[in-house]
Amino acid sequence: MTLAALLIPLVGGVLAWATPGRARGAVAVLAAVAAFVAALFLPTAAPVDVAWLPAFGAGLRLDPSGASSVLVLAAALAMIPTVLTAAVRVRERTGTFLGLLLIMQAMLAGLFLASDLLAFYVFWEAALIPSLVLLGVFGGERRRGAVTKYLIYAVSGSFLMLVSIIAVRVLSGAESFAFHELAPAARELDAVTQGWLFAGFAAAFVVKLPLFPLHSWLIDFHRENHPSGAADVAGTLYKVGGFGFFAWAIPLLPDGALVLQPYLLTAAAVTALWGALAATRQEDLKSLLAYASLSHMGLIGVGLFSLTEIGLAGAMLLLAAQMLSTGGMFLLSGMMHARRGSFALDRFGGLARSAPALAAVSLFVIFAAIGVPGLSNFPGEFLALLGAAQASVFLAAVALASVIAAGVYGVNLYQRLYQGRQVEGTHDLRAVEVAILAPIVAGVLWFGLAPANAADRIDDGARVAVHGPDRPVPAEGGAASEPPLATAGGER
Amino acid sequence: MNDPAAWVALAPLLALAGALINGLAGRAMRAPRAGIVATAAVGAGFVLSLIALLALAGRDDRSVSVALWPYASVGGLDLSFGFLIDPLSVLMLTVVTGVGTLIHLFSIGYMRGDDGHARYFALLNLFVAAMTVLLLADGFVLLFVGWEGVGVASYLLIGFWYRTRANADAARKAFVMNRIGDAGFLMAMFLTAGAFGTLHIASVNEAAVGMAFGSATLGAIGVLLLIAAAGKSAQLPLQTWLPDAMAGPTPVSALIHAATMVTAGVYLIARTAPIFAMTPFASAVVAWIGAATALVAAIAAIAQTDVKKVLAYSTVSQLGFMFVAVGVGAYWVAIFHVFTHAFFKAALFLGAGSVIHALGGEQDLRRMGGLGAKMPITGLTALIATLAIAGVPLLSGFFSKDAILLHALTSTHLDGYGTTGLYGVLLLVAVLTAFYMFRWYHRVFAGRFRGDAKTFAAVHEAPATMTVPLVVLAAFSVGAGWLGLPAFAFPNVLQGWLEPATLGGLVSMPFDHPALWVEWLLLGVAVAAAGVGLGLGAWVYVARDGAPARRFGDGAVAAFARGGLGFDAAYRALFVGGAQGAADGVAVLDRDLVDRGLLGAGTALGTFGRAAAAIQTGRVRTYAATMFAALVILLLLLAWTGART
Amino acid sequence: MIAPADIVLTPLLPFLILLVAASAALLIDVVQHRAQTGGPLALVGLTFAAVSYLVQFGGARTEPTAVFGLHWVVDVPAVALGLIVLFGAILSVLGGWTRVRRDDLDRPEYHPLLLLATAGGLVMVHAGDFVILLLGLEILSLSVYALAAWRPDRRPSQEAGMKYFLLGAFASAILVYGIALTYGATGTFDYGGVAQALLAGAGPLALAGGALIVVGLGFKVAFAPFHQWAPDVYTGAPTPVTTFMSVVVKAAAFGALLRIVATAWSGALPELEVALAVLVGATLLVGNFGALLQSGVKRLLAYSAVAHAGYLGLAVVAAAHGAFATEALIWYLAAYAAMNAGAFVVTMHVMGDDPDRGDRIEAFEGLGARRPGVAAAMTLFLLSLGGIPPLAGFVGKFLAIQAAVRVDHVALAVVAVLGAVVGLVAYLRPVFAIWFRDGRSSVPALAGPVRAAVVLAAVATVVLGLAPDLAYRWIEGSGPLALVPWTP
Amino acid sequence: MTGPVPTEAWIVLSAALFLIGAVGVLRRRSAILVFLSVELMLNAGNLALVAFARQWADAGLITAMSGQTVVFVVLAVAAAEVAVGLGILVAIFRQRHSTDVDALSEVRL
Repeated sequence: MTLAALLIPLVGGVLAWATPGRARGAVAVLAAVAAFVAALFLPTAAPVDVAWLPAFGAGLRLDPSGASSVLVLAAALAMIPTVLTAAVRVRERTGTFLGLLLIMQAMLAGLFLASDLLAFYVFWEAALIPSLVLLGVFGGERRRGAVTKYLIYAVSGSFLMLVSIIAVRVLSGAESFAFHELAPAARELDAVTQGWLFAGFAAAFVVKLPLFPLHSWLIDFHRENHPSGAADVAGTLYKVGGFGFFAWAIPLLPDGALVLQPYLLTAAAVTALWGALAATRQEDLKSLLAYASLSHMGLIGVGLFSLTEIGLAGAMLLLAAQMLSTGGMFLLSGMMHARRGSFALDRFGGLARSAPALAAVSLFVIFAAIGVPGLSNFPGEFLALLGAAQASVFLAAVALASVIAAGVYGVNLYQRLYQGRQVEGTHDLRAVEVAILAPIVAGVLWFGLAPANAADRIDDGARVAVHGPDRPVPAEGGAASEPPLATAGGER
Repeated sequence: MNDPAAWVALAPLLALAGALINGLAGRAMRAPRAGIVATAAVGAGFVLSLIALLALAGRDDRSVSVALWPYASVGGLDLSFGFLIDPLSVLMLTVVTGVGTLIHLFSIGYMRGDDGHARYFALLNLFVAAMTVLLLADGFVLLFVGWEGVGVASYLLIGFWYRTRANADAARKAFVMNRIGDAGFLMAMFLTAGAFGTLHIASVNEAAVGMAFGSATLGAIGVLLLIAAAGKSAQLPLQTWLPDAMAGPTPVSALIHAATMVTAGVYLIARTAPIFAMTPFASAVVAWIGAATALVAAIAAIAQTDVKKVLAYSTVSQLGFMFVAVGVGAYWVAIFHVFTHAFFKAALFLGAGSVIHALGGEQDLRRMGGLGAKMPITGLTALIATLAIAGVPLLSGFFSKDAILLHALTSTHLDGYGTTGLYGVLLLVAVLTAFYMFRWYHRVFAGRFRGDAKTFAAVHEAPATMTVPLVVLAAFSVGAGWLGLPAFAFPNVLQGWLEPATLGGLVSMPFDHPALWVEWLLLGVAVAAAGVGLGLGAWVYVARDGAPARRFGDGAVAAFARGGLGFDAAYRALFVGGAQGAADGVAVLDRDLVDRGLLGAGTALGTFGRAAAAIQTGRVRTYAATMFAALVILLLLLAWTGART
Repeated sequence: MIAPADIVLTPLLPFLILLVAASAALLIDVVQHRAQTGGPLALVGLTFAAVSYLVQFGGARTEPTAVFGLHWVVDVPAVALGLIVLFGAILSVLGGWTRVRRDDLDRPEYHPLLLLATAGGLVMVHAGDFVILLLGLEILSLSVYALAAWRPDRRPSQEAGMKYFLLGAFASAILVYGIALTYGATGTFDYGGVAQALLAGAGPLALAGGALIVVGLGFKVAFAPFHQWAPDVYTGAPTPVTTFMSVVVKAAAFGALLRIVATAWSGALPELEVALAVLVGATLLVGNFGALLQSGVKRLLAYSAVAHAGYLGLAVVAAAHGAFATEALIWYLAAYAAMNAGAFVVTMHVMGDDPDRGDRIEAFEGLGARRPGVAAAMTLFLLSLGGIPPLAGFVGKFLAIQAAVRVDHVALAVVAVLGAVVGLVAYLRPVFAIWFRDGRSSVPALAGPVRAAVVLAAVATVVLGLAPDLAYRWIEGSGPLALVPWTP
Repeated sequence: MTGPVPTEAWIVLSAALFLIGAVGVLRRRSAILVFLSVELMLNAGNLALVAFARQWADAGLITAMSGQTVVFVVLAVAAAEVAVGLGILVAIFRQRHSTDVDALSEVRL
């Protein structure tokens, strides 16, 4: 079943590519749904271990436990409406688009599930190609520049990571690239070495996260992508730098993380605020969403670099949740574009009158994106910032300020689109649009109201990240013997 | 669920169901039906609240916990959702659902003919759902869910008539101001979780009592909670959104921006009373913020010309009273004032709504007057509510306000933080309150009509769905105070009911107990304050027919007061401008510095590429020379390193 | 000093087969002029040579041996590199199948020269002695000089031949002098003896000789700053010849260099290893940056060849000390042969009929729409050259970097990956042209042999990436042989 | 002056020849003269080889003879280079009527 989560979209992608005519949309949607169903069974699935380069202890090792299954599931859920959107909205080379989306999903599943560092790297790079091609083939007029920028940013970081990946195994003397063998050995390295190795990983992850000031590819990426928004969702799902920190860099090199923590935490807090502030001043829907999503990445960053179990878990929860909320926003932006042929905010206004249902869903997703409790982003945002506050109250406050700015850009956006005098009427949600938005709404509610299931699984990973893989899982209620959080209040 | 008190846990669900029905199917429903569904949903909640109230009243163990579902449990921090049904939450619930039901009922008449009425009732129900969650939550996180939920509902209702830009702007302002408070709330939770390892309110309260008295951590948490409360309850310096919030439909103002949501800040502090009980510093900040707000808002209220804005500033001012009460440690008194205020302020707002309705949307006090004759029920209920808020003895506002004054003076919790000053300010505000409320009533209902005659001729009393709530609210404006009579001489039900719920028997708040004659004297002073205020009003508006006010009204001072004492202007200049400037700066920097800067680096790479290609001259001899030079350098280097070793 | 027992011809069989094939091709032309049987004959010869390798050494792990008094070494690296040389030659012959006819390259001596050059390459990878190395190098080089200038009517081709020849002769002279100095320092030419003498004590004479040898061979593998001939010659030479040069010459020269570093010097000349590291770093930067701005695909690939000399150099630098360096080099060369030859083969057929100027990137525009198969293959080759997983080039980079990291050359590894970023950008320009532009590319359907070459290269590129272990298992743990010199 | 000339002297002479040849390669524009310079360098190598061979023979090393043998190999290499090189040169001269190596600089960047 673990392999199925990877193979179903892969095969589905190839089939969708090869299928002629309108049937390919159906094939693609079917594959996406099947992949989602397969992802549902992941928590109980068995790990996979296929040799690849045994001389170097590298193999296709997939482990569906922990945070992996949550992220695969969230991505699979977000992919259903995305594929549907692409099937409806992409008129030329539809098969290519659908195929790329699904292949991308397969690579992401591999990336999340990998429990072998080299396999992780392979999927990491392999996922780059479809997103690059989606932008290159289906992008806007200035896509060449965007592609080049995206590529340079992405590979500069990830090639450096490759050096760290090799060095961490060579220096630690681990038997293989498998997490369970690599982590105990790597954690024994001295802090300076760990710091350098961590820097190598950080080079890739910070760019992909992205953190200020290495984020400018993200803005161009979204601005130039296909107006349906489907490719943007793929890009959103591929914002996996945080996952890299969570699943690899921090658990392997905790002392290295500690060395770089001050810089990374600062950068993350600045990113959160910077993105949110910039989002308040955008006149273009896609740019606004890009900056907003940058701000979310900053919040994920402060959670990660708090290096607390709560912060790390919150960061992953937010990463999973924003796949749905940010993805939903981009799909909605595509619907807006379908109505007006433009992303310029001044082309819109007062649409709540002629399209009340669209307005309601938009508001719902906007609120989810800006972290209104009860909706998807809140639990992760809350826990990430909570963790960050244990590391630095000041930086947590800086990042928290982004929550206020998020309120500004969120309601601004809604006001610009839906309130005020109606510029020009439009039609309300069509049936297919309802079908596209339904999974998003369901996912947003699920993550918002009952994140416990996901949080539990993510927490397992966070515990490993903070305490190391060999520490036994504490029994129920066993945590009472020690203070649960790193606390500042010793006054008790 | 065998416990009848626990049934009230269904109240949020009922309201949510109402919201969903109206939200999804409302457009298919005919005019009154959406309102009836919504009213029934809240009314059922009210019945459940009453049942819970009675069930708890009849026994000793007055605290029921209802576990809902595990929200998340991460890193040893358990964030399960659960409800706590205790005297404090139930009393508040009863007020919210009770007043809520009445206002829903009123809205059926008020919103008839508006094509968004289904949306209106859906949002109103959504608000009630969120508010009941807020009240029932046993943990900070669930409380925060309700907390932001009411903020969202409030945002949507303020901007209900979204086609007018000003309304949408007002809604946005309210939302952002609330978000600032929310950020404080979040930070308070972060510190709390860090200090105590839990966000379960009862556990936090218990743990707080175990900490050192006046500890810095508790002080910080307290101040942050105050920021949260100030945002929601429109206290300084976050008060400016509430007057603007009057852009929403008037029943909304009555329900959300007078009776219920804005008291959430008071509720929050009462709920976390032990934290404040352990830190006089934070309490003093609360109290003084409250006092300052009360004064500022009262002054602003005097100068308002909008029938609703007077009431809005009055609400801010009364909330300041409540903050003083929680600040000095008289938590039950604060809730008492919340309780009485809910009735008379709702009555006043609905009265205003009734008038606006009758005048076809007119809100300017300067074009009203003499309406009492045409609208006898509205006029009479408004009079009763006016007297109640002004502090006329035996009406509800008198008792609760007097209790606040008394406790402000006798608090020893705030020793060293100027309790006498607090008392003095509050007394002054009491005088001002009586004055501006007299002015308000007189300008609307007494004297002669100042608008055009045709409008006046069309004025008529509101339909029954609107007057019945008015009458009920007026009745409670009279009687609600009797639950909390001055304890030194009379039986006081409320104190015994609320005090265990707020302080939980963990700590007790110290107050001086002056001699009996002093207590009577203070009571007399309170009566006198109301008398002075009303008398002043009578002199200005009845005896001199408003002449002093007219002379004053055109001046700069009045304009300043009308503008909310310049807070808005200052914020626009300082923060809005500052934040926008910063955001503009960020947006520009992001493009020019970050983007172009890194692009520049990319261009530099291209230059390297050109350099690498430029050494290709194509000439054989150059290539040979390069090779030979490299060989010579290599040999020299080897000779050098060889010589060194 | 060769004992009769040492004269065993069977290990030389691949070499001999190539000689026979070359002679046969020449003779047939004497009998029947313009028979144009060179191509098929070359193919047969190369295939037989490969088969003779496989039959002799393909089964169990080859036991290292040496014949001719240690001068002809047979061990896993030698056989593997020999096979790579043959593989590259086969791809060149197949890939150039129609192009040599179209461009009138197919004169009677063309394929024999190709076979001779290949034979020279085999000599180089088997050489256990500086003199044999010199002989192999000259057999290889002299043939390639002639092939580079194979179109005397075309000025770029003339220029390429002359440049290559003059500079090559210059480099050979330097190499000869280096060998002479090494002989002066050690008294012997064979690697094992040199190693023994150097380990006993290495003086300035040995160091100077080593430096001259580094320069001489550095020229052949195109280490910066001895690389300058490469872009010009690659561009000017007929493309089938360029294909051959880029793969066969590179594999042979690196095989020789590896053996010298690993056995003859075997860590006794640490200063030279530092010098090599510096050269490798420079090569990585110059090659990748140089590729960035090229407008011709041939020239782009030429710079790419320089850059890949850098990655291969990582393994060479590590060869004296690190485990896995030999494997890395062999593996990388195999991957490189597939992807690079593939890229050149596609290029030579996409190029217009002006074979020396028709390689502009614009020629590829629209290829994706017209010939999706060819376009996909080209994309595969370019991405693999750029090091994108899970293709062969990625595994090669992984192994090379790993080898460098193991001997603590982390800084060099970082330079390598940063260079790879630049290189990837360069490779993607043709990729973008292929897929994202509507264009004029008008490529006729590929002839069977050419298609076979492309498919062969593409399959190798993918399989070596997806299942590297298939090939790796075979070379795992192999190191070059350093036999004790024969003494009476 | 008795006894053989010491090896060092031969090596200095050969190095000088090598340098002269190298400078010739760098300085001469005519392909033929460049070529001759390369021959000079090769012969410098040969001189060194025989000098070293004698030195090792004096030292009693049995492999010393190989140094002298290799000289013949190098001579053969030089001859082959001449053959190929002149072939190319003639082909170019036929077209360009010049042997100026600096003229061979059309392919570049």
